[in-house]
Amino acid sequence: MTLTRRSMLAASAAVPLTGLAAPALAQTGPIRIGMITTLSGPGAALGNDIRDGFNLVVKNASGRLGGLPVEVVIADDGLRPENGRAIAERMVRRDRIQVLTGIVFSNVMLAVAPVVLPAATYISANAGPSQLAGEGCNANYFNVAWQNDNLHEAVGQYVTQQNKQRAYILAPNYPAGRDALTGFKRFFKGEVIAEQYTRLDQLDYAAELAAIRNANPEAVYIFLPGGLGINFIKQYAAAGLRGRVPLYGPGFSFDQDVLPAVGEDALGCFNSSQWALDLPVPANRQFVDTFEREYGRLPSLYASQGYDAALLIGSAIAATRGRVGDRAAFAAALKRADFQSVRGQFRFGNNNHPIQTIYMREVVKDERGRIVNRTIGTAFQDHQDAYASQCKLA
Amino acid sequence: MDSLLLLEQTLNGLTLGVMLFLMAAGLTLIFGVMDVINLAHGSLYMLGAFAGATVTARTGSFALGVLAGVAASALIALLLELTLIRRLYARDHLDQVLVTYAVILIANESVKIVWGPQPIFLGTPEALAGSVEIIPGVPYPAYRLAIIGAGILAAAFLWWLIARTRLGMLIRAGTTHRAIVQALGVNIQVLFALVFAIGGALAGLAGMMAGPLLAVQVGMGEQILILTFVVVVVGGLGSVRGAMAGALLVGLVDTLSRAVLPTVLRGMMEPSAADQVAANLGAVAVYLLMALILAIRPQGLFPRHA
Amino acid sequence: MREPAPWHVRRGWIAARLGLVALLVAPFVLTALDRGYLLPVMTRMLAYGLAAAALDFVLGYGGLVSFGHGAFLGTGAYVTGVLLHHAGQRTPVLRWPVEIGGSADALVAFPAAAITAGALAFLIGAVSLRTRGVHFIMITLAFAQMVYFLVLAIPEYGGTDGLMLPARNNLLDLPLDGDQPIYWLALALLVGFLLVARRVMEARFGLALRGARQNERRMLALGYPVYRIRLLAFTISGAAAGVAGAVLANQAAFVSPDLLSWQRSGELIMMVILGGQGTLFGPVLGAFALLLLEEELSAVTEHWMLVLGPILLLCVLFFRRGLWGQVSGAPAHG
Amino acid sequence: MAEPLLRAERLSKRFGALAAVADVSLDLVTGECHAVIGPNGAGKSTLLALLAGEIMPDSGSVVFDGDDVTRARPSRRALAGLGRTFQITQLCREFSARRNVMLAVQSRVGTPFHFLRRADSLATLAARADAALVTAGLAERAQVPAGLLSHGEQRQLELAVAMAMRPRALLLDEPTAGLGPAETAEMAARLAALKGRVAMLLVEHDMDTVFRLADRITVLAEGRVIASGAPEMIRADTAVREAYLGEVVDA
Repeated sequence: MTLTRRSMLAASAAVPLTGLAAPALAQTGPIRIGMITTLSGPGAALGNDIRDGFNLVVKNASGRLGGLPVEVVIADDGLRPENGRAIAERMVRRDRIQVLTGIVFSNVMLAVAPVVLPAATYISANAGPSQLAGEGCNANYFNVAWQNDNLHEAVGQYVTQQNKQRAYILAPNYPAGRDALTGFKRFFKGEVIAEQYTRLDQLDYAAELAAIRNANPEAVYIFLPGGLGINFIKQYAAAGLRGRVPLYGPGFSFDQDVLPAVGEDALGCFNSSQWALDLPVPANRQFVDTFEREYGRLPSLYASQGYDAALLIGSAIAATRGRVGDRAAFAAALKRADFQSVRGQFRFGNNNHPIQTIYMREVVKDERGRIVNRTIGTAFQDHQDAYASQCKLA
Repeated sequence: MDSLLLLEQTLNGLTLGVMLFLMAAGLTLIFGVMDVINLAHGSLYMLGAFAGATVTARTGSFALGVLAGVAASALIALLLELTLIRRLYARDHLDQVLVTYAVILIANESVKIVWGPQPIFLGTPEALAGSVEIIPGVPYPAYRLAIIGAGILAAAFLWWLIARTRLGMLIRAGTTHRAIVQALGVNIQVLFALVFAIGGALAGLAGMMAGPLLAVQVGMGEQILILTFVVVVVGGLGSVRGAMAGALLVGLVDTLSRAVLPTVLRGMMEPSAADQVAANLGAVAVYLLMALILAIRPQGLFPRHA
Repeated sequence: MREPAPWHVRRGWIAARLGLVALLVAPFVLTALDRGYLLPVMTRMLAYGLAAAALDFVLGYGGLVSFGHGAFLGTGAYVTGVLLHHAGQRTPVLRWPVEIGGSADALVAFPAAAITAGALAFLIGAVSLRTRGVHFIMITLAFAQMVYFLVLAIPEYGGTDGLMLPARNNLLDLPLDGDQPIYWLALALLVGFLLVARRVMEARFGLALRGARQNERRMLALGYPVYRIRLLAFTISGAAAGVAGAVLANQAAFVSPDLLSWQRSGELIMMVILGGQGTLFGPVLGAFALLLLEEELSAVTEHWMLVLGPILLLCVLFFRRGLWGQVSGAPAHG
Repeated sequence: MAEPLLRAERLSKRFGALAAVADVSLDLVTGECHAVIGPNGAGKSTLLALLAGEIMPDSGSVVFDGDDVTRARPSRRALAGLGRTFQITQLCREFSARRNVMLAVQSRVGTPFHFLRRADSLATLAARADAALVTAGLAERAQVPAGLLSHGEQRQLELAVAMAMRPRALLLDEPTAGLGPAETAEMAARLAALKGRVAMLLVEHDMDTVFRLADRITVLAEGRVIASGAPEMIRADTAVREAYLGEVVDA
């Protein structure tokens, strides 16, 4: 019951009451979109960026998505599945919200899915647990970011290409953490000398670092989102391991939510992402510019995902003229993915998960002295997740 | 597990032990002298860390941050004593639990309002950023060594304070013969307020030192508070020596069991399951230790004389 | 010859009956008003009311400040959840020393929840009750924390992610689906516990328990086995809290380790104190008030804890009788 | 002399450096009143606590009714028939006077593990409780919470509670503590009325009461027995006069 919640009415407040509303508007007032996300604790920065990315789209369109006024109702799950579930119940049952998004962490996602999916449509802007990509896929569940394994698969392949034989891999013990190391191992051909799982709220890695030094691997792979990564990378350097054993990770461990806090300790680390700050796509340039102008910081991949989620929802609202309650039609519209993703090419596979390009990036210092990622190549082209074949959706 | 790794894990256990000692020393003094159970001790730890982190961010000096953290926690502790805790001396322990629990709720929410829900990641101070080779080939983070050093200094200071000063004499007398202290005509209210402030200062120091290792965030106080309770119970309520012994014991058992258990369990199950079992059984080990000690010595390792 | 009931007792009974009537008509009224979504909230209130009354059994009447009742609540929920989980998976709960299968039957799950939580309370109580005062508070807290980590250590039951249940229990072959059946079950369990607990407190066992709170030395000198009386009360209380957990597991079709957390234990104490300790009805009222406060305040401000904290503080410092005391005019510890 | 009902053999108890009770032996035979006197801090209350089982001796033994109860818990000794009053009144302050007596009446009848039957529903037990209240002169105050009774009434209730459990031996820790002269006389009369019905080990400061009631007197000083015998003998004992009675005489 240490629940915190934030009702964000800012978006709706900006709606001018002009007569431009679509004539076929099924409901009175703005379309409400529920955003359950993580805004407190070590994962707070992730939810923060998803929210800001999403809101940026709404704000740029003066409180509208797909031409219709929307209200984004935001709640903090505190990275606790039980909280997420209670909020989802409230949003779906009491507030009768039919479109939801925002969940960061897969354990929260899995707890929320059975509550939301029978009654509403969910568009994931981050969490992509394997359970919802394979047999458990759902016509009303879309993931606009990735399936959990994807970015890890890319690094697994990259580390193999770098001819590293012995890898020490580490992730938090929750669904996405297990997916992460599964994904890495799927494409890593060398020997995994240790597969370490830590608590999702763990911030002190002294014991693991001692074990890493003792194991003396050729590569260390970490999936530690948000604050977890900040602490790990700093402690990795403090323990004298930086420069001795190269550190790899998915974009989650090395993006703009982490890099400013970590600083130079992250320089030279390689990581994967479906998006990058420097992607030469017009939509991306506009996104990065407006985001930086609006919030005074560089966007992270989470922000890009929140931004794309809003664009995707907007495209479906426009296509269905706001009839989000017609779930079949709304889902069909979502599946067309008729929007300009900041990643460039983007489409959904049969399981409503992306088929997309995954890039490799390196942490560098840019010309203004900021620690950022530079795209150095492509790991996968048109990559689809490993579970799609188990999904019965067409 | 080879001996070098064991040494390193032992040092890690000592770091945790030092933090726990700083917390437990204050808590046990407050209990010993005033017979008050203070759940909000974790909040003082958190507030010290936030105040210190803010000053560090403003001035760029970690040392100033530590000073600010200690001062802020001492001050808040003093305020707490003057406004609330003072009313509780004559009340039963249930009331003390509830009021200080309410203080936790208020402190957590206030911090959320002032600093936001996101954690602050405090960098290690420049001078202590690297590592020191404790044995050739085994580098160990300098900052952690500094924590252990600071803990030893704090323990020495406490020993001096309690064994060598008039205030310490009153504290010692207060934990065993409360009536005598009152009969001596000592201003008991001033003594209580001072003890509370000292406890707060120690908690603030612990919070600020933990900042760079963990994260300065809402709820950080409660995580350490419960372990601190175990330390205090194991050591014996009211005994600073007991707090020292209990803190080191709990710190070592916690860290070492977490370090050893995964390797033991890995042979039996898949890695994610083994790590889940190990991490949590490691935590259970501490409570088992407590149960064991209480079964043998119900009053803890260093009981007060009745 | 019975001691005549004082006015506040009669006033209390009137209030309790009115409350019962309100709870009996609530599902119909809420459905008629199209507020059916509130029913699950009310079911949770009833379950927490049961848990708080169970805590009051030892806290208010026995003077035993248990800071670990969340462990019993959570254990009841997990027992129910685990049985359902294995029933869904068609795998045994235990293979050794005896094979125990899963079960979706409420007549298995609820007693199992009560017995397991009661047994746990017996074990924790057996050690904790050898201590007094602050020791007791801290040790019950620590043991509850141990249970928390023990449950987290079992990979099959989801760890920190919690345990998703495939369905609710069946009662006499009827599934407890929908909002109403589980509401009625929760209400029946709560009323049943309150009626029995009221009687127990006037019976020899209850008087001995209450006497030991007021003066342990005198009770010992009279030959009362205070330790055994307290241990049994603690066990009963744990079992009842376990039943409350079983209701919660059914209501949410999800079991979270949060139920076992120390915050939950703290909230249960808060409910008892807000409602009025040593009154049984008070803690139920306290549970309703606290959950209502959460529901309403959290809709207004995300910082509702900043309201709750001072309320609790003022209650403890100045408002000792609790809500029930206001309703019935009775002092706490009647 | 018959086999004593209660016998303490060479009891010793130290608190840190202080020998509170040192090598004390004494006994109590059925029906007698045995007074224990001595200056403050002589170890009288500690001795009673040892006999009642509230604290455990470092050495020595306690035998009650032929059974070695040295390690037995207080509740077991009480159930065997060893009652006790306290120097500071020990009552259930929120319960009425009647309920306090009821608890005592019930303690040795059956077990407290009855859950559904009302405690005051057994007529025979209730009658016994009411009779005890009448004896104690508290019939009018039966429904008043014990904590609200006057100090004198509480002392009477304390005795009534101890007697209501029908003990065979009664440990009385300063029954007249804090009472005025009239109340003290009343208490002494009530104790005198009990003489013969229950064996009493009486710790008392009021010498009039002691010499009025005691069949035997044992004198403690600094934890040790310095004299023991018939009242006349104690009165005549020079060591006692110097150590203790002398002060009283001079005062």
